[in-house]
Amino acid sequence: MTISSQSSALGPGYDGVPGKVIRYRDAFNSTLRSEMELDPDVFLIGEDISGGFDKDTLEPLDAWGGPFAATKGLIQDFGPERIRDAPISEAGFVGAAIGAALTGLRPVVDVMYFDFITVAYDQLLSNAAKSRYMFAGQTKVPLTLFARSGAGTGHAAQHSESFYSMLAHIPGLKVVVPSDPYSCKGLLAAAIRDDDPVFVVNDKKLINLEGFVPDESYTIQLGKGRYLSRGTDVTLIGMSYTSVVCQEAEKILKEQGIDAEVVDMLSLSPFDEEIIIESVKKTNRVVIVDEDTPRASMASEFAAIISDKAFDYLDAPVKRVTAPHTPVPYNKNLEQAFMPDANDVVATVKSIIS
Amino acid sequence: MTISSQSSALGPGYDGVPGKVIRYRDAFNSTLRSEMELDPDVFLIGEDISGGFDKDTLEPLDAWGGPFAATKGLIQDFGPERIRDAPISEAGFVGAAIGAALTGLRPVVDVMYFDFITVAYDQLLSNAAKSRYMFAGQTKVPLTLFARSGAGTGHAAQHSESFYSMLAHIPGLKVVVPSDPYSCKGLLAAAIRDDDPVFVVNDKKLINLEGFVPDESYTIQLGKGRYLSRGTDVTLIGMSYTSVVCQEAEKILKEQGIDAEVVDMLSLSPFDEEIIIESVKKTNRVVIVDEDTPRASMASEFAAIISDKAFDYLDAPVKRVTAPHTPVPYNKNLEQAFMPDANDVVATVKSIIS
Amino acid sequence: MKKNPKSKTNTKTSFDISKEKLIWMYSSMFRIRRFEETMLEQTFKGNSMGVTHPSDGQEAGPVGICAHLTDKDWIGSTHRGHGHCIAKGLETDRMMAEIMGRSTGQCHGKGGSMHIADFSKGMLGANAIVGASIPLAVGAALTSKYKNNEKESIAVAFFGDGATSQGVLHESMNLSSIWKLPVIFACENNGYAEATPSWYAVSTDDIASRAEGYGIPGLQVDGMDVFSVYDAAKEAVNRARSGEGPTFLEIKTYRYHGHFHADDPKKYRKQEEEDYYKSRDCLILFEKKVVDSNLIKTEELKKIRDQIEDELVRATEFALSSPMPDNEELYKDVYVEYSNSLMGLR
Amino acid sequence: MKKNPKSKTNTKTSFDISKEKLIWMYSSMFRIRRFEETMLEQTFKGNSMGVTHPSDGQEAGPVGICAHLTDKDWIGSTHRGHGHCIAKGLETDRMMAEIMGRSTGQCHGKGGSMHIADFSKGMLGANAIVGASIPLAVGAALTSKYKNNEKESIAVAFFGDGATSQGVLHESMNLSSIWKLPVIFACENNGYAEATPSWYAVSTDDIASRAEGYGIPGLQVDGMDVFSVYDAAKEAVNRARSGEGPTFLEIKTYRYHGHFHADDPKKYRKQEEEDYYKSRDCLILFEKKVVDSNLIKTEELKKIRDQIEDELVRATEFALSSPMPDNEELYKDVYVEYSNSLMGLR
Ligand SMILES: Cc1ncc(C[n+]2csc(CCOP(=O)(O)OP(=O)(O)O)c2C)c(N)n1
Ligand SMILES: Cc1ncc(C[n+]2csc(CCOP(=O)(O)OP(=O)(O)O)c2C)c(N)n1
Ligand SMILES: [Mg+2]
Ligand SMILES: [Mg+2]
Repeated sequence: MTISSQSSALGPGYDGVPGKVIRYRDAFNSTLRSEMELDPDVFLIGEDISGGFDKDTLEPLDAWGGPFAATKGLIQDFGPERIRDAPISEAGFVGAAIGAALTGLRPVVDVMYFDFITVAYDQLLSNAAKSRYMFAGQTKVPLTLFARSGAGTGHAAQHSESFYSMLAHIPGLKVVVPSDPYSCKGLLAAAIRDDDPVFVVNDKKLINLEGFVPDESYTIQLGKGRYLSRGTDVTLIGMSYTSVVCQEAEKILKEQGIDAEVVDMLSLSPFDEEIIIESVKKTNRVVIVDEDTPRASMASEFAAIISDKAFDYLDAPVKRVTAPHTPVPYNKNLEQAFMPDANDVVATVKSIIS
Repeated sequence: MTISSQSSALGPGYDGVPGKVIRYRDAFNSTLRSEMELDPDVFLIGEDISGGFDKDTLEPLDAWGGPFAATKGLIQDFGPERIRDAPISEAGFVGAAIGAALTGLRPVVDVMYFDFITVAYDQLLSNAAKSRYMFAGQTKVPLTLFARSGAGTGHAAQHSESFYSMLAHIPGLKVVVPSDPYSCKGLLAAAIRDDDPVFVVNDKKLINLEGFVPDESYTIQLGKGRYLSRGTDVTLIGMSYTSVVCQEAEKILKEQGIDAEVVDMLSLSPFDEEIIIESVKKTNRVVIVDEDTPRASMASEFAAIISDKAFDYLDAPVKRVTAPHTPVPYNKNLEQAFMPDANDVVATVKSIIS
Repeated sequence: MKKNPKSKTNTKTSFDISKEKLIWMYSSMFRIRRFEETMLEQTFKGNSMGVTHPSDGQEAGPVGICAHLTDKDWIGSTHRGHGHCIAKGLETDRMMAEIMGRSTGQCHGKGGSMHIADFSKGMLGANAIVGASIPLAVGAALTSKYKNNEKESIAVAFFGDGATSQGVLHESMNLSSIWKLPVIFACENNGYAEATPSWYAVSTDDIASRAEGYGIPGLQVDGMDVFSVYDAAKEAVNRARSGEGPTFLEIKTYRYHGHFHADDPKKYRKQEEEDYYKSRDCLILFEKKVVDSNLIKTEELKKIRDQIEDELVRATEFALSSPMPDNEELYKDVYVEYSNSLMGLR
Repeated sequence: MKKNPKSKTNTKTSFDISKEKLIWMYSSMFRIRRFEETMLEQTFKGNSMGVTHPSDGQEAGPVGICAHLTDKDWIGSTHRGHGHCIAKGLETDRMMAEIMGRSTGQCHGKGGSMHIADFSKGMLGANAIVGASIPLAVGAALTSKYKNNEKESIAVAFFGDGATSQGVLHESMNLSSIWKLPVIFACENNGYAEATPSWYAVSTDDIASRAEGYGIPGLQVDGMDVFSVYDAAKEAVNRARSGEGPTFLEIKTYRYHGHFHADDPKKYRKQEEEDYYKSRDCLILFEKKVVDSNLIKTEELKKIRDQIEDELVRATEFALSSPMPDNEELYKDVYVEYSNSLMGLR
């Protein structure tokens, strides 16, 4: 089943599809499991994705089960060849995963914190993203990577990045940013089944979010956004956790008589140009909300696309609400101030609706 | 002397300033030399920046003098402690340079081809750019890095990158993109004297470009752009080599009766918001020209800034002329097609001037 | 230069250490121990703002090494950095305040537990990217060599067994070996990287021996015995100060707590292993040796402990009563100089 | 598993090689030699579109190793990759066409000299980032192990002495050692990385010995003598195919030309060094051995050479007369599937 991403607002009882309300983390874990059951070439590499071995029996212990228990319980069913615990060698094992992808497997790499991908950046950019092009389509790189992004948990400057913009900048790489359990399941499955390298960004603030998830297997088409609410006064564009922020803002705005339309991008590369243009053509106003820092960001990209292709429909300046151009601070208050929140969005909307 | 970057179009005889016409590469080399003479804490690290040692005498040979001879001849005057040839360990020696900067020196690192900075990406992003912030201003990172960017020399996908957008995305890092010998000298000197980490991007296509350079020492303020020509019909925004492309396009447009204003950004982080806004307020039309790939790029950023802060002055969609979202191909024709040229710019200008 | 020396295990134990230094060593180890315990208490009370990695059990490593250093020497540290900080002379009140995110913290509350630094004390900063601080220490050593200042200023890179799998360590060893830099590679092998045992992740039983392949002498030392560390470090420090280049120390040690405050190590470690190391606790071994040798009296040690207990009570109070940083701190110190006003977009 | 074996130097020379294989070895070495020379000629005529790195002088390494491989085995290569390609069975016409940027090239002219690949031949691609292809070979070995296919498919990572300074090599050695992967680390030590001599950049006189620190047996072999390489490779290949894990081969060799086509090596190498290696040229050594041992006659060798000369004339003609790629190639193969139309912005 491919659920069209246009049919948004999936909730309990949606269309009579059987399913249940589960946490984002559980949707992630069970999707990994079902994709591994489906295809014997799918396997995982990462640090402590099982976690620990008994010194005497050499048996894996699953003491860790991956950060935020993303991979917990998989080792029991798939064993250490398919749940491959790795030393702290991001460049080495991302490179090895690319090599495995080039030679017929479908590796899924847990990069742990999003920030750590910088250690393997050359492998990602020079090998994963370019191999197919340089070799003129002789090969493909069916590699999936995932990592936890975002501020808000007191992990400070080196464990709180949201720099998915840099990844979306790279030709040859795809980037998805699920925002709830439903999209987490559909996008992760799509990423693993896709024949190109795909980076799945999981914001830490979403990990315990609950939502309705259909029982049956489905994928969400990469590159498609969705409407989270319909409105006529202003378009709010969210991605990853800021889609939640946009929904909060939409509620506050509604109380104040402003009817906002919320677009959840879901994919950053490729991205859904049509949905943005369609919405802005209707609302004539737009605020893009992003936790990534602003310079040369996806917020900039969407603003640029809109100011080119929906120019004639714009009634107000194109606005971005983003993190400031700073690293992430440790202190809770500063960290809160770093992240864009619903109040920031509301204030910005009001500045362009007189 | 600080020459205001606003006073553009420096040419022979400018204001009676003594100087001469030299190549970009010579401006680069002589500026390195004079900055090293000025400050004994300035030193260089890089692969083959001297190049070769005599096995018997252990003396450096300067057989290479850096890629494109950027550092040729420096070893004779400054010796191997200040012209430090490095093994192929980008992460290691960029990290060591950061450590040296944190402890009182002013290292200048030759990264060789721009593409190779990905190998040291974590050191750049997690250490160079964040140390001052994480440690609340206890320290500074007076580090300069430089590298050769750009397509056009048949170096293919892994030696032709222009992804300066990704660097400009990083808070804590500064990025400059000189476009001629004059700006090369002024920006390199400013970068070396600056107390923050600065990446100096040298497009390979500029390396033999000739231009007037004043004899005396000067710096160009980081974050300031300049006008390369004045006009009223449309603003062309260039950076690095595309500033040359914009000037070519301006000439063609002039012949066709269109009066283009060319803004050369010179710095990408920080960047000169004022000059862009000022120009667009006057011309009401803008085309941004960039050899970097388009997604989440500095071209996107400028478009976003303009569509926010100069919105009321825009008479046409904000246009970008960039490289396609592809790696760089090897074949000459394809490589030419990859790079934005004056004809692309002219065609785009005409599409927004009816 | 002999490029491939052999690694060896340090066995001799020295006692020609001044009483003052002995007291400093004991105080420092006990201070680290109690700092970590207090910090954990505060973390569980919800007073720390983020994740913390306690280093209790590993005190002898940093203390045995830093005993040879002054404020002009540099150290690079890790996510598990409190012990390095204290051994390098940082003050516990400002450290505690940092962990609680206060404006009086070492980094105004902007860094947190994983980014405590004090440049005035030669502490280059804890670092939350595994392996990433190693080349920084190499760079500090480069500064020293550049200034012909090796006698006065050397550098120590602290890192764990897990970090030995990071390529940047190897690049750093090669660089410092060919450039003969005054740097010490101090590998604190506590047997685990998160839950991953080093016997699984590290392809050798003798990490120090890897250094040989880089022309660097390697020494394995008993990291529960501060004297064993002290002696090996002395040799390494002497080599560095006299311009003979880098040394690699593998310090066999153990962390008493989990990987981070909320981790239960029982899930992946055997009780007998923990018991073994605890029976060889660095404080116990130290006390036994100095008391048996009549160098320090039991009562003196008790007095030191009491003083440190007091210090930590005051440090905790200091931290708890300190104000939060101003909101402007968010925008400060991104750059030394940044002319452009647009730091944010709201 | 014994974790720290000793490296040794290969000395024995085997002659139990079939005549067919001997002819293949000679043909391959001569083909590489003449390919590089022809390629350089064409480059100087302006027919190559970019930078090229000739590997003549180094032929014995790739040939001695690939003699043990089939199309199901994988190799990873470098900027200096033509020799690896030819030894792995790639066709010289499509290689030449690639270097000339033609649509008939191995990669449709999109890759060029530094990115020639042929997945049907088990050639994972030349790679222009020093060290970057090493983990790719490890990954190919992982695939093989994953599929329980070590007997049929192993991987070889070719890289230079300069690449040994890249951290990713060390990560790759550690990974493949703990995972016991069927991979061979083939270090072609030609003494230089660009102009930098390995005695300056590499902190050991015995690169193979570094592998010991990773629990990997290391062998140093005479890279001018294809039989020396052949024998060592045999051992390494056997280890890999029988599931015993990685081996490290340090192949002492020499490149006859400069680092790239326009580089003059006389600026940083001594004539006597060049003379020495040329006196031990792999073709001369081979000819002497097989002729002295009466295995192949001089005339037979001459005939082989003539055939290859012809082949290269035809390859060059093929390349020169092949069309340039269509402009659409610019936008092709960025992704297997990419629904979004907007690949560019013009
Ligand atoms: C590049 C990187 N990868 C992974 C992590 C997550 N991580 C933090 S600490 C740690 C284990 C480190 O082990 P070790 O070096 O032995 O130090 P220890 O925790 O034992 O002191 C890991 C995997 C990280 N912080 N950085
Ligand atoms: C990461 C990276 N750094 C630097 C370079 C530039 N470069 C290309 S080849 C080379 C020397 C490589 O030496 P070696 O590994 O010995 O191989 P050889 O050229 O001798 O075959 C260098 C420095 C590069 N391509 N990639
Ligand atoms: Mg450890
Ligand atoms: Mg070499």
